[in-house]
This record gives sequence, C-alpha cells and structure tokens, in this order.
Amino acid sequence: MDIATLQAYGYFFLTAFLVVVLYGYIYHLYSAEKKGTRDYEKYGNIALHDDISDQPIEEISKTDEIKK
Amino acid sequence: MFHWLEKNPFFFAVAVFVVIAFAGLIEILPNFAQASRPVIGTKPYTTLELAGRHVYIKNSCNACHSQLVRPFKSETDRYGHYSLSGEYAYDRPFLWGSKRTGPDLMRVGNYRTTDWHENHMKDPAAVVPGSIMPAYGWMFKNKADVDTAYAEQVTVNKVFKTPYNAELPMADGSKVKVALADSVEAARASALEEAKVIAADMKDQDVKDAVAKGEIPEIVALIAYLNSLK
Amino acid sequence: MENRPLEYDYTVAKMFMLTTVVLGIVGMLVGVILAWELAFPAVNTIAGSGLAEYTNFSRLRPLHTDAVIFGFTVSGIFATWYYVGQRVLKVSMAESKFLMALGKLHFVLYILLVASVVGSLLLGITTSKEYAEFEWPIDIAVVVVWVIWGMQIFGLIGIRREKSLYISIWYYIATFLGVAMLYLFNNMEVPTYFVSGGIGAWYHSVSMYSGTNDALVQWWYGHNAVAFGFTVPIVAMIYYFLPKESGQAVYSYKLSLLAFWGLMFVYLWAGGHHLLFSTVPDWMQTMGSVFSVVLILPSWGSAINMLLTMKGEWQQVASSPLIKFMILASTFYMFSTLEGPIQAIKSVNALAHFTDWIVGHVHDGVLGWVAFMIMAALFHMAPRVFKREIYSKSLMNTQFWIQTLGVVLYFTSMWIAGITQGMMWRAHDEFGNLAYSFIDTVTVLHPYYTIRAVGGTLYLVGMFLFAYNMYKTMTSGRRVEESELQSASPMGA
Amino acid sequence: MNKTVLAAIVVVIAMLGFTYVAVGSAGGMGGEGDWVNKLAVLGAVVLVIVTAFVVTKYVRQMQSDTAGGQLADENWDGIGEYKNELPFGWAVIFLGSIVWAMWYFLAGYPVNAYSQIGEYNDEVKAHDTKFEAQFAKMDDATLNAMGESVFIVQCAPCHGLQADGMDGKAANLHERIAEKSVKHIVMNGANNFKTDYAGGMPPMLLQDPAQVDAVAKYVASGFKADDAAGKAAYAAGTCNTCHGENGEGMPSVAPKINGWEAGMVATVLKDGKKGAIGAMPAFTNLTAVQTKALGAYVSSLSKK
Repeated sequence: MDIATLQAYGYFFLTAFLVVVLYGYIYHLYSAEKKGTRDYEKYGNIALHDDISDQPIEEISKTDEIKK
Repeated sequence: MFHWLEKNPFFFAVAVFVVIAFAGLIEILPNFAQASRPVIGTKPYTTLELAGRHVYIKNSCNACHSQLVRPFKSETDRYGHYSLSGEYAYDRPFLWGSKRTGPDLMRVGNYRTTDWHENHMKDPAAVVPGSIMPAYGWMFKNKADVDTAYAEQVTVNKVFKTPYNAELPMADGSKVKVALADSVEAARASALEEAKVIAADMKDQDVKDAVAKGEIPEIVALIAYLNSLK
Repeated sequence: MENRPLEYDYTVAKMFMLTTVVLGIVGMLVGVILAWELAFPAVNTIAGSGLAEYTNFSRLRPLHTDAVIFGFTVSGIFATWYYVGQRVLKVSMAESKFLMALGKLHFVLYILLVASVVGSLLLGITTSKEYAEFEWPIDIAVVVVWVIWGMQIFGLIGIRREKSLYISIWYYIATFLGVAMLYLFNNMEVPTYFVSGGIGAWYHSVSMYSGTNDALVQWWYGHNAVAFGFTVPIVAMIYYFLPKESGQAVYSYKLSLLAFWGLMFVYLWAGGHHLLFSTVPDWMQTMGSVFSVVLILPSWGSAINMLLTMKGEWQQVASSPLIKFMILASTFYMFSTLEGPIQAIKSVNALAHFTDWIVGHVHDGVLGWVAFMIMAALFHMAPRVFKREIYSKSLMNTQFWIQTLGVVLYFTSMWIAGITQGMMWRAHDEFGNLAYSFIDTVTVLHPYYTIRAVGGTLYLVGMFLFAYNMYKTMTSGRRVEESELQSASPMGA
Repeated sequence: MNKTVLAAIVVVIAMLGFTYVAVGSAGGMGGEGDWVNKLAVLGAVVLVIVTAFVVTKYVRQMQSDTAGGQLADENWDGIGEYKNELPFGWAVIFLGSIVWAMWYFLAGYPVNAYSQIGEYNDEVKAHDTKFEAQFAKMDDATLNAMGESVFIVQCAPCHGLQADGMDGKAANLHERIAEKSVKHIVMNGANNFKTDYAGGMPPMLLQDPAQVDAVAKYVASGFKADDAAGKAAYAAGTCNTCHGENGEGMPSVAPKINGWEAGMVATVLKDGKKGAIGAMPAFTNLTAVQTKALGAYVSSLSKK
C-alpha cells in the first residue's frame, strides 16, 4: 500500500468521523435543550451582563474545583 | 457529551486544532516529493542569476508580475508553453505572484533580450508607451549582493541537495553542469565573468565601467536572471 | 459575594487602541499612494528621483498589505481582546500582576516589531511570500509576540469567574491557534549565513519548500491568514459588540455554535482556490473550489445571525451611527463571502485570477467588513475606557457615509476593471490570433484606476475623521457616569 | 414599495449596467463570447442580486417586524430571550450547497477523470481546426491584415505600433537596414541566420572608414544608381559576390538586403539576430501561417 492510498483512506475516515461528530453535536444541541438539561441560548447573555459586578451566568463553583 | 468542551478551554483548543490542522494534512503533505522532481532541462541558478533573483525579490517584482503560464490557449499564445511543476524545482521561494498588473515573466528570456531590459528598466514608457511601471534607476547604481547569493547556493546544495557540479540532462540530449564555486572569492570571480557577458550587450557607460572595475550593478544581475527565465 | 476589584483594567487595551488608529492611517495612506501610482505613474517619484527606491510601487506594496494586516487589524484584535476578554470572563486584569506586566510587555515588543518590519520592508529585505515577507529574525519576534498573546488568553481564562466560554472567546482562541500553526509552517526557512559559514547577509534565509510545494504552503497560509486574521477575530468582535451596543441578545446562539465549527472545518480547505489552473494537482484545485463554495454557509450563518439580532430594531439602526457601522460590516461580510466563492469556481477563476477583480474582492472585505467592524468596536470601547462621551455623533455619521461611498467606488471600479482585463487577455480576433497586446489591457484600465484612487482617498479621509473623533473623545468629551454605559454608547451631538 | 427595496434595485441595475458596458467594450460578450465568459458575468450578476435581496429581506425585518417567537423561561434584568431555530432559508441553502458540491466533485470536474491539460489540449485542437479550415486559402489583403494583428501583439512591444523601432531601440521596419547596422556588420561580420545562411559573413571586408561610410549609406538608402562612391565601395568590399549587384541576395549564401520579403522575415523569426542595436530573440512559437502573415505585413511596410 503506497502513501497515496493511505492518505486517501485517512482522508475518507477522518472526514467521515468529523461529519459524524458535527451532526452528533447538532443533535446534542437540540436534545439537550428539549430535555431541559441545558439552555444554550442563555449563553448569549454573557455579553450583555458583563459588568464586573454582574452575577456570572454560570459560575465556576467550588464543587467543580474540587472535582478537578 | 459535548458540553464539557465548551467549558474546558484545554480540550476545546485541542478540538479546534484538530479540525483546522486536518485540511493541511490532507492537502499539503501528499505530492510533496512528487512535485519537486525537476523536469528535463531545468537547472539550478548560477551565482549571478541568483543574485539577480534577489534583486527581483528585493523590489517585489512579483507584486505585479506573475511567473505562471496557465494552460489556456490565450496564455500559451502570449507567453509560451504552460508551466510544469518540475520547472520550479529549484525556485526557493516560488515567485508565481498573484496579480498581473504587468505581463507574466515565466518565459521572458525567450522573447526579450538584454538591451530591451536595459532600456525598459531605465524608462519603461520609452519602450512601452503607456506603461505604468515605474523606472528603476537605482538598479544601475546599487551593487548586487553576490556574497549572499553564493551563501544561498551553498545552503541549498548542502541542505536540499540541489544538484550543483552535477551533469544534468537537457531537452536536446546534451548534459549541462552548473558549477558551484569552492570559495566566496571564486564565486565573485565567476559572477563577474557572467556579468561581463551581459554588460557587453548593454549601452549604459557607467554600468560598463563598473563591471570593468570588477563591480556588479544590480541591473546586470537582474538581467542575467531575466534572461535565464525560459 | 466574594470580594472583587472595583472595575476592569483597560490599560493595555488603550495602548492597542492607539496603535490601531495610527497604523490604520499609515497602512491606508500607503495604500492610497499606491493607488495613485497605478493611475498616474509620475507619483512613483513623488519624493524626488533620489528617493524613488523607497517610494515606488513595488517597494511600498508589501508595506501596505502588512501595515493593514499586522498593524491595523492585529492591533484591533489585541485591543478588543484586552477589552472583551476581561468582560465576558468577568475577571479584571488588575487581579493578576503577572498578566498585567505581560500585557505591557506584549505591547512594547509589538511596537518594536512594527518598527523593524517597516524598516526592513523599506530596505527591501523580504522573502517575497505575500503576508509572510519577514526574514527569520522578525519571524522569531512575531512568534514571541504571538505566544505572549496566547499566554494572555489562556491566563485570563484560567482565572475566570464565568464557567462557559462566550462564543467570542471561541473565536479568539481559534485565531490564536490558527495563525500560530499557519505562520510557523509557512515560514520554515534556513538562514544561509549559518549554513554557509558566515557568508553574505546575516538576515537572509531560503525557504524550506521549493516551487509548487512552496506555492501550496504559501496559499494554504495566505488564504487562511485571511480566515484567521480577517474573518475569525472580526466575527469574535461582532458577536460581542453588536448585541452589547444594541442591548439585544444574539438571535440564535445555536446558530453561532454551528457556524463556528463549520467555519473551522471548511475554511482551511479553501486555500487551493488561489492555485487554480496552476501546477498543483487537479484534485486539490477541485477541492479548493468545492470547499470555497460550501464556506458560504458558515459565513452567512454568522452574518444572518447578526442581522436577525437587530430584528424589529430599525429605530436603533436609523438613529445610531455605531450600529450602522456594524450592520454595514455584516452586509459587506455577506457580500464578500459570496463573491469569493463565485471567484473560486474554476470557470470564473479562469477569467478573474490575476486581475483587479481579486483586488476589489479583498478590499470590499477589508474596508467594508474588517475596518468598519474594528472602528465600530473602538467607538463602542471609547466611552467605557475613557469614561467620556463620544465627541461627535454627526462626525461619525459623516465618516460613515464618506467611507461607504469610498468602498463602493473602490470595489465597483475594480470589479469592472478586472472583468475587462480578463476578457481582453483572452480575446482572439477574427484570424484566431490574440486581439490585444498586454499594454492595451493596461491603458484601458486608467479610468478605473483613477476612480479606485478617489475611492481609497475618501476612505482615508474617513480614517482621519475617525482619528480626530477618537482624540477629541479622549481629551474633551463630556464625562459620563457608569449608569449611562449599559447598552447604547453615549454620543455628543 | 419601501425605500430599501428601491435602493437595492437601483444598485443592482447600476452594477449590471456597468458590467455590461465594461464587458461589451472588452469585445468579449457578443457572438464571440464563449460560455465561460457568460458564466463569469452571470456569477457577478448573481452575486449582486442575491446579496442585495437577502440584505433587503433582513433590513425589512429590522424595520417592520415586531420581535416575536417563544420567550425563554429565563429573564435577566428585563431582557428576554427568544428560542429561535436556525433560519429556514439558511438550512435550505446549506443542503443545496452540499448537493452542488457533490455535482462539482463527481460530474463538473470529476476528481478521478478531469485534467486541466486534457482540457487545454481540447481547446487548442478546436481552435486550430476552426481557423485552419477558415484560412486554408487567403488572399493577400487578408494575409496582410492578419499579419498586422499578429504584429501588434507579438512585435509591437519592441518595434513599436508604427514599426518604427521607437527611437532606435529596435529595428525600424520601414527600411531594410539602417546605416549604423551596415557599418556594424561590415566591421564585425555577422552570423545570425545559422539555419538558412550557415556560412555567415566575415568581418573587416572593408577597412577604410570612408569606404565603410560610403557602403553603409549606399545599402541603407536603397542602392541608388547615382551614388557612384557607394557603388564603388560596395564592389571593393566584394559585397556583390554574395549579396548580388543590387542586394537581392543569394539562396543559402547571403540574405537579401535591399528590402524585406516574407522569406527573410521568416529567417529572422527562426534564428533571431544580434547587431548594432541589440539582440532580437527567435520567435519559434509562432505558427507557419502567422509567420507567413507577418512576412507579408513587414514586407508591405518597406514598400510604401
């Protein structure tokens, strides 16, 4: 198997993989919102409420720090 | 499954990198060895030609002149045979350009000569009425940097195995050898020999005097380079 | 509530705002000189024939492109980063002495870099690769400056309060990574001085790649320098400044996310369209065409998202020149991201490549989209950074219309010039021979070159108005209270 | 109709008009224009129309729409959120562009079959067939006209549009040879036309400067019968033994020097030449028909 064939296979599988991931991501965006586990649209407010005294939209909590 | 990516800058950066590096891997890496194989008749630049190439680069001639003949009838009628990949094997960097404010120069050595270039560089509108190209008077005074050209020859010979001092097959079946000087002094001497041939066809007395004195004005090197484009 | 500093620290942002304005004027001034040189070649010796070497078209041309890309645009990116970064991460630079010092160092090194670039390009020290003209010592300095910026980004993210990264931050991260990768690979070069044992100029180098390979790497870089210099970071800006200035939330955050990944994946393939009908393999050219066209979607995704954010808000567009700038920027973004793909289709490219249509395309993107957005960003930042009202709203309006007229004159004249020239190059007469000699195709462009020069000059005039307005805002705008700075920027008459 | 739509239409019409005028003046559009040209212009047209109307659509939404859609549950400081889906048109174009990409990839420029060099060869073949048939037989006037058109593109860049050599920077083709050139050749000899005149001409056949001047004037001014000194010098230099009494030349020995003829032009194009003015390269990429036509045109110049 020469290098060109390897590259062709590499190209095909990597593209297929990325496409699957992208569509998986789209599915995730919608399903997460439907199930109510996450509301993506609220992140738009990060820009609107950006004063230093504003409450973060999603704060880094102490529990997260511990998990890390 | 995906949300952790949006909160985790490290993995997010990795993901972005994978996605953007992907196209480069596929598009650029293949054909690398293949595309740099020279076609028959291509030879490395001599010291003076390379010094001329540096003058060409120094003045960004490539901002207005391409060196790429595309395979269209209208282009091959105007400029000659379409470009082949292997013809550029010794071009570091490539000088294809991206804009033709002036004509293509890939094969200008086939249809212009020393005296024309001399007139043209001195006052473009005198030979091409209506030309918008500026004059390049300082090239008749500034001296070409032969040393750097020689340093580049040594470098490409050492690092990229550019075949100096080797028999190279030409299109007509003959063999040609482009010599690489042993020392910078020898390189200066051989460049001067080349320069004398060019200067003999030129009219500018100052240039002729300079070459007689052993100096090489930029214009002489540039013309050597332009004449080598075939 | 944990203890927080009183406010964001904009010291570094201010410094880069200054260079944005100054280098913008420098870059565009050089551009205007170039435009007049093409229309009237006598301008080449404007400073006398003794200095012609430094004022002629070919020597100035790389200076123009690099001043606008690495001077104006990159300054704008840095300036907005040092503003937006803090705010959407809800962390002040004052909270980290290290980041503050690093930021100042970043600016100082950047200035030194700019000075050395200007000097070396004027002297003709260049590698000839477009937008990568710098020789190896400057390349190393570029890498250092860029890495410092990366440390800033990730440093600030490391101490953030907001858990999720706002979409603008995504785009800034992508800018950092994209440019880093592209710049490194394209500038691989071997210094000849060291290999040859100390002969010739010490700064000279020779490219690692030759001929077709070099072209491939260069345009993979060249096109994506546009992606990661002129598109990605500018999208980062509009995703922050338009919602913020108008007080409207982004129309669809989901669309933003999809457009982001789409752009990341598709953009890098498109570089091949600079090499259509060249000596790179046919399949790669086809790939370049296909992905260029598919690229319309992620680009338009962001642009439409921004226009829809203003849905039902016409009174804001009509009354605020600042929002006008951003809406027009979105529009030009849509225009040039549709124009580019059309030029990337092989049969169109056969006509358009090497002509002024390409120059026109670049400029409707850069003048209409990039520069408009950066100026809008600076206008928005000014009252918040200087705590003063924008000096004059009517001056902003004047600037807006002058510059819009300038861009329109620019791209229409170049569009027509390009198609005319492309047609004349390929025209055959009734005998089957070429119909025009090359010089015919040059002289016919004179009127278009003149119109372009006028358009460019108008734009430059607008830049001066911009600089004046910013200066007056800094020095004599009315002082404003924090409460006035919620959404729409306060402006004087 | 609202103002924005009107403005969009005006811009579109103006752009189309400009493009049409520009393209028309470049002579590419009419019957001569091939489909590629048309596609390019069509692309430009599509570009303006699509952008103008899409932008107009959104501007109108900004103007007249009231913000709507389902409000999200959250509410921050009075700023609501709309749960909007991807715009429908965008999604449709997205699918459309994927279909187009497939077509381009598989049928338009098939990755496994398309080759630009193959396309070039076809183009050249079609071009040659068309014009070979058309110009198989030509009268002198057509040949001359064709020669002029080739001259303007291929020769005028050096010899000038008027073929006058632009102040001595190239040969003036209204005369066969200039005095300066004759002198140069007499002094230095000549061996330019290696293919047709392999022997070349030796230098220094005349050594007396007065005689060199005389012969130069005699040859350059067209062998005037009353120029006795010139005639004598011409004979003294034994010029006549090769170039003939009146410079009519001798096949394979010496070229004709009393005027241009098609054969001589072909010889110059084949080998190029180098003389007092400078060097002219060989023009080997011209076709036989083009060479012949140039010969006819250049010959006609010196006859006037």
